[in-house]
Amino acid sequence: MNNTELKKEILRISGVNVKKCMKCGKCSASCPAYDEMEFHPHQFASMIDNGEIEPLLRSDSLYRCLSCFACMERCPRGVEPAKLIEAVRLTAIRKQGANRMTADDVPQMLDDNTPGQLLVSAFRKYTK
Amino acid sequence: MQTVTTKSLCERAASLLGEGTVAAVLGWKRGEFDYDLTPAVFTAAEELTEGFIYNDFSGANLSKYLLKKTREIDGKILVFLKPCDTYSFNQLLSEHRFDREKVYAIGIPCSGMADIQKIRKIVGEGITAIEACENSLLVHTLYDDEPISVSCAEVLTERCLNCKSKKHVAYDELIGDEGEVLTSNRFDEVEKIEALSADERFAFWQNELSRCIRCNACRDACPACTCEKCVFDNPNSGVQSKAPGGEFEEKLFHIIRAYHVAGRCTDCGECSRVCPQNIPLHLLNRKFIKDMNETYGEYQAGEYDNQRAPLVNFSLDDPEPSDVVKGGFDRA
Amino acid sequence: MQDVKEFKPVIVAFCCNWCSYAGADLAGSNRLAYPADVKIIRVPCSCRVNPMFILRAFQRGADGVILCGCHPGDCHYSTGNYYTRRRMSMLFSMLDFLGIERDRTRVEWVSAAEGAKFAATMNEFVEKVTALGPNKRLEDLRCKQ
Amino acid sequence: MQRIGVFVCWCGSNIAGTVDVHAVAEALKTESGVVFSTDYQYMCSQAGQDIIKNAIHEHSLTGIVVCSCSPRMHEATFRKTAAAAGLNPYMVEIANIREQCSWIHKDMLSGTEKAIILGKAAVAKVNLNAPLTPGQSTVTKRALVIGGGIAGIQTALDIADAGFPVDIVEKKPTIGGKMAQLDKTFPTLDCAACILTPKMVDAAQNENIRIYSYSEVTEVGGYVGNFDVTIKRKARYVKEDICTGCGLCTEKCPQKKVPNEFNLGMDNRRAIYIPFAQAVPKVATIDADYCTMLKTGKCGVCAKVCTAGAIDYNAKDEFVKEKYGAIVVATGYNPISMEKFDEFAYSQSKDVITSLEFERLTNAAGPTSGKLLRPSDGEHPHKIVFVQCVGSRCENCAEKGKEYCSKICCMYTAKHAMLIRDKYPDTDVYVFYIDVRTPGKAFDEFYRRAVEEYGVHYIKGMVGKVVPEGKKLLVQASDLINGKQLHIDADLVVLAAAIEPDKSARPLATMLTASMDTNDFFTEAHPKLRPVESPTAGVFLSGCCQGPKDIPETVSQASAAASKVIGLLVKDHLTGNPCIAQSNELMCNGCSSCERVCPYGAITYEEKEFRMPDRTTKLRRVASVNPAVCQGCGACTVACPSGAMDLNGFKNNQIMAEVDAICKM
Repeated sequence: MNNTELKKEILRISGVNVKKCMKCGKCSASCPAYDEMEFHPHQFASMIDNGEIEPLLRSDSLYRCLSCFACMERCPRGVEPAKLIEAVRLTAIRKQGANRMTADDVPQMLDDNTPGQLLVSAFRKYTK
Repeated sequence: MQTVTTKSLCERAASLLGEGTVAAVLGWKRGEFDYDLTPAVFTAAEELTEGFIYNDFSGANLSKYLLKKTREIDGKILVFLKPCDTYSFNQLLSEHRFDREKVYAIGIPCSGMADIQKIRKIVGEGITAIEACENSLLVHTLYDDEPISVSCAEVLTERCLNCKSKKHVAYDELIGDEGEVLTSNRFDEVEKIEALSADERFAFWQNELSRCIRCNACRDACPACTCEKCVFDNPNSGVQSKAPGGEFEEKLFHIIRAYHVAGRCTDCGECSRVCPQNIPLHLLNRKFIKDMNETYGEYQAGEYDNQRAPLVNFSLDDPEPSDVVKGGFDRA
Repeated sequence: MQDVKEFKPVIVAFCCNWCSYAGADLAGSNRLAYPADVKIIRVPCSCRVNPMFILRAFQRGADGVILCGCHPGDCHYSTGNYYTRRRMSMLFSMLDFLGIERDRTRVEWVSAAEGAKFAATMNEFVEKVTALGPNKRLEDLRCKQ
Repeated sequence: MQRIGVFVCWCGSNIAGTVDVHAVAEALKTESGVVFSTDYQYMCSQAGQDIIKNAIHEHSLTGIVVCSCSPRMHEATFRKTAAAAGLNPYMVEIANIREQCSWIHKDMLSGTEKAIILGKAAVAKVNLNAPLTPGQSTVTKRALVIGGGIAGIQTALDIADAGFPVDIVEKKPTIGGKMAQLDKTFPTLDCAACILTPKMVDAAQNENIRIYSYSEVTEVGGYVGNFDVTIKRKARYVKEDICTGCGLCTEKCPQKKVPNEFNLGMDNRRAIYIPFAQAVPKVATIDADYCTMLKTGKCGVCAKVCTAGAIDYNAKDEFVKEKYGAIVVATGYNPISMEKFDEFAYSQSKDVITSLEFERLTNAAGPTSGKLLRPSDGEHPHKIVFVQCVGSRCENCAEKGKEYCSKICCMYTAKHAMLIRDKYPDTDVYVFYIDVRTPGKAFDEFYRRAVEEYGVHYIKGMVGKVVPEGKKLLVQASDLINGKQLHIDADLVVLAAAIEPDKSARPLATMLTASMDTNDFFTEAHPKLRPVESPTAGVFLSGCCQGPKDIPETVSQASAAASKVIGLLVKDHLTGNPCIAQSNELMCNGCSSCERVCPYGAITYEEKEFRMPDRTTKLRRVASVNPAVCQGCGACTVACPSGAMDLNGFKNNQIMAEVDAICKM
């Protein structure tokens, strides 16, 4: 897929109208994972609008997003950045045809301090 | 048969005439046969004894005649009103169509009126006389030596089968018992048509309305159709027409007539009763009544004096025309 | 089938002077196209439209009638369109009861600022009426010339 | 039979480009009643109008059809042309072949065809037109101004200066409105009270101005030039004409725990109170919700201390009926509720405040006597965060905020930031903004001064959340320029709350039959050309009731509204609209259906004697329409089953003739 197609696909999956964004940054201001992320929620909106999809697909930010939906809740324009991030993540997974985490990775992550629930949700999130 | 007798009504009317309370009596008069009664004005006791009659064929709603008669006759007019007639009476009052002061209304009970067509279907032609018994009618014909007995219930008119109320909503005096508002199935027939497909509905009405001969009987008998000048008689209205024309002409006439009486029609059924072609015209009115009840809340025209009918009223959250889909409409 | 003349519906649009007629003007100013089949009649308020006008239009060969007024609450005469809403709801339901195609009639609220909505509404309405074909059920054959 | 002239306008190439104007003129020649038909480049030009005038004379025309642009554009022009040539102006009909034809149809064939049909419809209508003469009505030379803020005061002063009496109705005990609560005003930083209170005094002393304070409009009837208004004078339990405003009662009243609305509840007042020192009228008011005497019948301290004897516990609401020629709406605005914005912790912390509350905090007459102290602990804040656009420019949160820009926040926030830095240089001020909007004379310079001279930190980005923690407010925000997320431990957070029309505006609009937009701002008659008039004749708009505005803009609009009112009041007579309902008494049933749907109460009934064909007379109840009250909507014409009620200019047969012309293929 070229960039235009990618953009179309992401907009289709997410159902988001990025043109509504007025670039206030409230999404990123609300983001609890901000410092973990290379690209921030507001950048997802503007980069997708600009068709800069490749850097997003390669970025670790996709997997740093906690899916807490604070950005969606707070956005005054109803842009829903979390849906965009999810859509890019889905595209990345589909494109690579690979999972970011496999069942084999799980045992080495097991330790007494990590809640089992975390691993379950991480596994769910990083796998197709 | 009726629970009050012609005689008792005659006596009461005669006494009111005699003491000068009323100047005239509006009632039913024997026609050529026992079953073809016409509304009539009586001004003397003798006239009453001679012609006044109240029986199972006193279907005519007398309230409409008050418009003209109250203007023509000096003094009060006594009018006999069956329960359903009282609704029309009230509705006309709300519309200021006659002077209440000039009317002395006596409410009389009604056990339902008989449909001569139904009787004919049972006994055939050549009816000469009909006697009323307890729960049946004895029909004399040219061809039978013995009168044929038919049960009253069997030959009730359609409107009486679906009687909405036995309650008198307006009167000065009541003869007999005060009845109650009934729960009727009067919308069943409308629902049946609504359930048809659009093509079937069209065919149904095409079949019914194409029989119209534009005799205007429905309009002339209708207690809601009381315009000083009917739009169909008015050359400036743009819809003037006096004779049946193309197929649509009748639909136009009947839709406009139904629309004009919508919210004012008390569902008295006179339109269908007087139609010589037996077109079920009351179904058009009932459709409007049903739609208005379901969309804007229950409303019975004529139930009270001075009500505000649904079409001259509104509420801020009324549904949109596109959302008002009652029954009919092909949902496909 | 090439020589069969393409069906061009006759559409009568009643527009209230204050909102919808202005909306139609705005559609014009913005050059928002809709089919020429739509002919607008200006009325002061949607509540001026008598059901008789609508029936008359059908009788004379209209294939669709649309009534546009101010949005409820915005009527220039404050309450006119509320009456319109009730009247047309009842009339349309009756026409439906008589087996007349529902898509031939429509009420739409179009404000003076909604030129785009006006054009879109007309496009959609014409499309629906065109799909229904000529109005046979309500026209008076005598009026056909 | 009419003699109709048809005039087809090219409108340069606007019409002629897609409509064959000659063909249209030619086709309409054969229509019934048409005796003359022509086309011309610009019908609305002087030369075009001369063609019409000459044709009227030459061909003795009794009616004309102009095929041109929208009647909303030039109907008035061509009516004047007809009148100038001695033809009744209502014998003119316009076929709209520009906006509704040439501009939307690109195909010459269909455009021409449609133009011809539209022309035919207009000809069919003119054939049935009748000359109409507008009625005349008188003008009551008194104006009503609803709302006593700066907008209302300015409008009233200007009308009064022109020599017309004017009444101000203000629902609060004093005039002054929001401006009285402000501290300084941008961009000049003069003190609001210093420039407002003299105007309040002017209003009180002007003999043409009568102030109904603590009063509300409850009923409006009538029409332009002749409004009948009922004003409710709420019981204030203090005789206005006797109270000297000494304020002794307000010091002695034992009920001390009443939230002071003037200071937005940040301190308390007594149950009997004067809102602020410069109140006009300077008269005490008893708050019936809190007064012990009124609630329990025990107390009466204020009556005891009042040497003037002004207290009257038995006072009742009074209703005053007045006649007015014009009404000005100046109902103003309020900040929206911040309750629903959980992320900013407004409901959780006293130190999160709105900008209007901040005004009171810095006002010398405010709860802190002008010292900038935190509401929670009275300490001086060292780090203050301002958040812009709170509830403004919200698209998806209609139940929370507003879609529009509130317009004034950028400037007052710059003012607040600057004032803090001026008085307390040790305080850090952060302003989080989406855009800084400063269109206005000396506005941008003002904002730049806040940044450049006063060192206010302007940060492009929004605040995501505010979390109270201990004595601090943890502010998490975006810095979009630097691509950072900021965490600031602030002492005070100030929210620039969106503003919305006062809640009293909606019911008032219904009373006035004036239209409103979805945000409850009053709609102007034309957004550009008639910005201070409402579409309802005789009702004018002043200030924020029409849309968000700052003070200079409000005052200009107030004066503009006043000039419109003066223009109306100087007239002795008003010419009405002749396109009104008319009842044909011979056909009227007297059924009252029309009366029930008339929004103006223009229809009344009378018993009238009619001569019958048989020479008898009969008394009938028939409808009659008050031509001065009827606005010509036509609701009655459809409610009338007999068709007795018809609308001049849009008669049943005229509309049906148009229908026929369109449907005739």
